[in-house]
Amino acid sequence: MSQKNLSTAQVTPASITDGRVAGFSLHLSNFDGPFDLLLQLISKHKMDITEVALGAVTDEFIAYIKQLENAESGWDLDKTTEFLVVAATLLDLKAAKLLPSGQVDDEADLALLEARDLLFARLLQYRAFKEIASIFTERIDREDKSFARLVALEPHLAQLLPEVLIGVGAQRFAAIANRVLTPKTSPVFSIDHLHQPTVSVAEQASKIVEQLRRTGRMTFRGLTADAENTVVVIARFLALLELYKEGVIRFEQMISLGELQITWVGSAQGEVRVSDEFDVPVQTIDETDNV
Amino acid sequence: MSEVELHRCLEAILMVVDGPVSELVLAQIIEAPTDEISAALLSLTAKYESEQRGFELRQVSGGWRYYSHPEMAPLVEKFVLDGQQAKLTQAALETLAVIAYRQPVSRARVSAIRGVNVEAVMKTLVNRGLVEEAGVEGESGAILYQTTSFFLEKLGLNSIADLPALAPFLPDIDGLDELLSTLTD
Amino acid sequence: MSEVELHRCLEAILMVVDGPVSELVLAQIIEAPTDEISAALLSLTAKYESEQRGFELRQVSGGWRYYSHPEMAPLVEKFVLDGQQAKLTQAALETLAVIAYRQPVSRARVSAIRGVNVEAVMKTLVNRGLVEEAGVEGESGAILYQTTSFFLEKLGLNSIADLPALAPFLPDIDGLDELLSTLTD
Repeated sequence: MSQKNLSTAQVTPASITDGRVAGFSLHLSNFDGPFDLLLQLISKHKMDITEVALGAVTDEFIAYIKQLENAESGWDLDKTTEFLVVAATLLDLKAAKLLPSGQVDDEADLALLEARDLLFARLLQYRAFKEIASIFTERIDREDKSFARLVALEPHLAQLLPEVLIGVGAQRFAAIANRVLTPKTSPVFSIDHLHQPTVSVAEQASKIVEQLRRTGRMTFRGLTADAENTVVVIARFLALLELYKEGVIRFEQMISLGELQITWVGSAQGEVRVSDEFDVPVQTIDETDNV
Repeated sequence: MSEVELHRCLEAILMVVDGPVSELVLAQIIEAPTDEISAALLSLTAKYESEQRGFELRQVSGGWRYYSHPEMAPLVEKFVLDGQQAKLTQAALETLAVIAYRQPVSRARVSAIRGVNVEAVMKTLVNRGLVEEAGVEGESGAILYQTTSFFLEKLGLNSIADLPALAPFLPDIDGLDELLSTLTD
Repeated sequence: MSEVELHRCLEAILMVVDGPVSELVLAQIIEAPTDEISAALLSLTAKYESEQRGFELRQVSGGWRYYSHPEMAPLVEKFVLDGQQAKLTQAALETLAVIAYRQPVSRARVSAIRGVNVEAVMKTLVNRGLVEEAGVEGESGAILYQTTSFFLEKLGLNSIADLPALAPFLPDIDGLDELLSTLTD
């Protein structure tokens, strides 16, 4: 790993102000993923990617994520995670910048440098391909204006032709048919998410309350042993956080990554309120390609 | 329009259009008087001859078309016989695939499915004995095409029923046909 | 053989083909050294351009063929039933760019580089014939993808080697290559 910094972060008061003001008044064009958003933010400030004013960009990045969370379309888990990874890295870097500058002597600092270098390396690579994509567009536009000579052979020459070679076997022939006969105009929608029924956090919470009242104490593993899929496990975990917020359970974990123990400390009877903030219907914003 | 410009327009159209194009059609597309088009075609033809081009413009069955120059016939015949032309092009293969799986089928429908004009390719496939006419479509009167027994032989199949099934991810035939008919109508 | 004669031979052969013809094949048929053929093709191309012809000669996807001149497109479009295929989206173009430069490449790796899920876009690119499967990755068993010859044609490229170099688009920073290689594997 090279220790040479890929970015020279310089936060100036002016750029912070600009960022905050502009962030909510300007409309960004549609972006496609966290790298795209990050690039657009950087170019909006007319900054070189290798000399990013980290603070301003981080603030705006987070602001956009918040904005999108509140937007009607909502976010799906996949997308949100992608963005969170980038946001978390940016926040780390920003935090490091706010600390008094010193030498890199600590393992955490080293890790931070690596994280920054990785993020910017990925961003640089993405920007390169984005620029290539615009070259592709120009080339395709140019090419669409050229029409190849594609005419049947002059009749007297056609008679001379040696016996034709199809050149492919039956299987390859079928593969060609498949490709040609596949409608090109219909957009491809990913329907994977449709197979998973929505899991209600509130519903899972009431199941957990029932079990804990009966047993008093359970491990997280035990609580999720009958979960049909990962979504249910996640819903139960979120339900536990809600219950913790309500002060009816206690967590214990003896060692890092060890077994998580949950103890019931609430009333033996009566209704436990669980907010439904996780149960807002979410539309996926899968990257669908309108062609 | 100057003669140079007219020549340019004529060259562009005639270079990529399959089959002879009449002076009347050329006049309509270029938006110039027919007699100017006729004159330009004649002067272009004379120019090619004086420049000793390898091709020529000829008026055949009511229209104009590019041909290789007759003096170059030995070379062109050698090229055609060489076997390089024996293999089907990608365009021909794709067209053949559509006909094989949708036969009997009209040229218009194959064009709609492939998204390009298949006139020239269709002629090639008929010339090569892989595809033949198969009557006319009831309403439209369009000529229908089907694959030949020579095609089966070349692909090593006993009958059309032996063609490998299309992959299951294609919409079922009913849905597909419906979709395709919206494209062709 | 004089250049004029060579030009005449090339014109005659290229007038009758319906696909790109390589310099090697042309050299064999005309019985002239390949480098002379290459030089003659280039000078013929330049000549057409200076004479303001309505057509041009271009090297695409491994061979030479005639095309109508791009400036004549509005006129030719009136004749040619073009697919009028929907334009590729930005997402599709970026994905195509990654595949073109990193092929053969798995979907996961393309996703990692673009920072988003590319499943749907990948399907679109395969359906449109721009990308095809190219075996599986040894260890992971992931399907690999590569660009097709149709992709080359669509971009007017002779071969993948003719893609613009990626290097000028990446800043010259020590260790960047090293970093990227650790990322994408």
